Amino acid sequence: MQALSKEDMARRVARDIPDGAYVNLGIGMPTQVANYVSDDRHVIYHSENGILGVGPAPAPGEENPDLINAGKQFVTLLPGGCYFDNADSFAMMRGGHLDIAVLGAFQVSASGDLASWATNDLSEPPAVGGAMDLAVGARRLCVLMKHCTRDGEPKILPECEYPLTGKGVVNRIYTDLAVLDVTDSGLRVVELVGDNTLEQVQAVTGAPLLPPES
Amino acid sequence: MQALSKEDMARRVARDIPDGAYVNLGIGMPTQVANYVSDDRHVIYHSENGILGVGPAPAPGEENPDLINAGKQFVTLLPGGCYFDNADSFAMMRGGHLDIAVLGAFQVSASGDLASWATNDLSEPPAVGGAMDLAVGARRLCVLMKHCTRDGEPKILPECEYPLTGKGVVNRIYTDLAVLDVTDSGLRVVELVGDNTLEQVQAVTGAPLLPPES
Amino acid sequence: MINKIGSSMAEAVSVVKDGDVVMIGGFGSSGIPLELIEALRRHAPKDLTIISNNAGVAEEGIASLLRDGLVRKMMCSFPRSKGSVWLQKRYKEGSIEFELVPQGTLGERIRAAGAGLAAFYTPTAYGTLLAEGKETREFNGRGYVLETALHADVALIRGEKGDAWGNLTYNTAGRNFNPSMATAARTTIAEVKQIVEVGDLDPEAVVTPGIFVDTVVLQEGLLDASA
Amino acid sequence: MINKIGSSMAEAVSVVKDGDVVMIGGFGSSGIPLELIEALRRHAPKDLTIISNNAGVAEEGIASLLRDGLVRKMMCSFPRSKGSVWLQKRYKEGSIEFELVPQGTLGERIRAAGAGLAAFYTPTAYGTLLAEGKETREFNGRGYVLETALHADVALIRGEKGDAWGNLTYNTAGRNFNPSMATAARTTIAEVKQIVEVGDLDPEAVVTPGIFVDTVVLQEGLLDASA
Repeated sequence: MQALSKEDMARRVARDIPDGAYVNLGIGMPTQVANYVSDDRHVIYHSENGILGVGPAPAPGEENPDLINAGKQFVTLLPGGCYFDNADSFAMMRGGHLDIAVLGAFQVSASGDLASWATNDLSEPPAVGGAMDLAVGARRLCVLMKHCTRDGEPKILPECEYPLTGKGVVNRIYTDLAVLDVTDSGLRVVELVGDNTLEQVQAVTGAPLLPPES
Repeated sequence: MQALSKEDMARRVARDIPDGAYVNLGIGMPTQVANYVSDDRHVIYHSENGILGVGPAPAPGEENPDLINAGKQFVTLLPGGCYFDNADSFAMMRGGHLDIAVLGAFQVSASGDLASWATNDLSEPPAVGGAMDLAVGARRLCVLMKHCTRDGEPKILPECEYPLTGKGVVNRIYTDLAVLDVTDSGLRVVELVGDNTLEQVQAVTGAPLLPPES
Repeated sequence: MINKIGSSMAEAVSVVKDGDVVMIGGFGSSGIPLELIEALRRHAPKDLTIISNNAGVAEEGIASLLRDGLVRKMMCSFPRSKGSVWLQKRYKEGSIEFELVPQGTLGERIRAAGAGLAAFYTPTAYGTLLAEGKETREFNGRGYVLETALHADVALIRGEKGDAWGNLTYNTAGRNFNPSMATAARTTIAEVKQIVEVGDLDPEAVVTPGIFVDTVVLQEGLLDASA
Repeated sequence: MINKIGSSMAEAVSVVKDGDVVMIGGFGSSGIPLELIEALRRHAPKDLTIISNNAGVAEEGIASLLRDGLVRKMMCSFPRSKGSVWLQKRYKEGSIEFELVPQGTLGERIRAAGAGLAAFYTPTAYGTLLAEGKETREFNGRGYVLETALHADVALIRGEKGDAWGNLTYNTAGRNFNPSMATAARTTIAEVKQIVEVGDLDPEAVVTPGIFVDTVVLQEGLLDASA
């Protein structure tokens, strides 16, 4: 089977970000999506710690210690951007003002349940951050993740085995093998990477897949 | 019986405003209290429409149409003052951040119930504004009003006859005849105006008065 | 290019449909989007629900909408001001529904809608007529009233400066309900005194981030023209 | 003269008593009142409940309070960062109570306390482990969780500029939890980089009005001195 590189996965998500969208990119791979959104799309990035209009990384030596993104990386502000406090930032997230959020995930269920913050390992203190607020609040929630775990186990399942981030919140899943939509009738294939067949992708997917709409 | 003028009533309240207090003065007679707070008291006035540090009226011709107080009079801002929106302003009021509010009233009950926004006349649309928020939120709620109605009826009653602004919210009542505290045992006289006797003031008060604490 | 600058007041308010819930900013005479209201009056949608702190004075602002019979329901905290007549008239003749909401509760219900909260418990109005029929509950021995989020189809607000991203500042106490209303409507239209270049507003001093604003319209002297 | 300028970090934090609930501003490495935390560590009250978004990294900030055994309970949304060890250690040895709160719920609970609200219904965490044991309710067919206000005895926050009235501005994303925490504590102490004259701050750009602040302390290089 053909599998996209991490870069190509981010590139694929970037293609679907429309001009003028307000977008929140989760920590890790989702953050990379911004690198592939073409310059003619005037996308405004939100960072949960209180920024709209997040710009690229600063030049070395020009970092402002207080100006970081949710992943604690130094960033800059675009002209037209602004700052606000936590209450206002999460009002934006929870209140349905962001057009798109892209999050990583451990598991996604057939009905769009998202598990992204905790495994069943209770030896470490759990961390959730703003993921649950994004999950319920973004108008459109996209997951960007590898189709399977490192051990080859499916991450797309009938029901999540890990604690949920949100119930029935995911709209679309981008993986290295395919793009899937969560629909009322189940997971529908939007596209398959390269020459991958539905049967091949189904074989590494825990939940039934519907063929692309013709 | 001796009765204070409106000016002297406002002057009496002003005497009790401590240095450095955050104070909200209600529309009407309470607004006049600020005129009598001596300059060595650095009182910060709050206006519900979104001002801290309300200053005196502007010079003629220097009015800013947007810079008004809750009574819709033109005001100025003192150095150190600032502006904020309705949500933040009422967070200050309801959240217990104001030291003192002074409100007018139609009636006050023996247990500190306040009736200040509506009579039992339902022919006019009622108006409440921010009075209910101040009533529950100010750390100390003082009422400034005439002791009796124009017809000589008592305004201090066992129970209010008019709709309440808040239940058990009043701490002190300043009238033209006396100053009264609402206590767990009832209304206690703090002071009587001039040579007024407890019996005289009691005769025009609907609820029993306790003598001053010695 | 993100460009939220609207071409005219008339076009901006043309999104308002019959039966819409419309929030209108302002407190007393301060921070009212008077030109947007005038454009709305001329657009003349019917059966509106208007949510605003006051109800206009004389023939101005919301009073003109009440006079023209565009309003089915009015929600506010303080409908009477010196010189206001139309709310009283419509109220007395029973031709409009009127709901009185304490000012802080009105503002907090609007904020809750914008912040994605369904409801909250406030101490305001507990034990009073304005809490009658509402759910109440004690927390730590004190009484609270359950109040729900208040959403709108359209919010008409007034800023001082605005840019093409929709960022807004206000003039002094002209903020009042404008910033929270901007967050609570499906469509938010801001009337501004001045349009500035994107990047000209101090990012530390933007009061309403552009994400909450759909259209920014420069004042065009609509009221002078109608006089 | 209203003068909220404190004479030293040490004196400012001396109000914190054993068993107090202390809110501490900051997100990641941004907007943390590091000098106030260091002064608190030296003051060394016991059995503190600390409410903050994170739990410090290495030996810095809140991590130093955890290391020194001053913390009985920690509430935060994201305790683990690259290089954080002490929260994990105290958690694994079972020597502290730990409560995980989704970030938006944490912030909104703090705001509710400052705004005098008892509780609110949020959709966040509905149907998840973090809502277990909590009251839930449907509004318009959607599930919500009841969350209560979160008050503190003392809030330690960090501003950029402050004045003697307690007015504060912040540096870019250094705002984060600082403005809401300022409203939710009986005593709020702000560490600032610069103290300016009353009247120097633009009244349109004050982020935390002085009413919410009790003491403003200029950074004094406490961490350099301890190095």
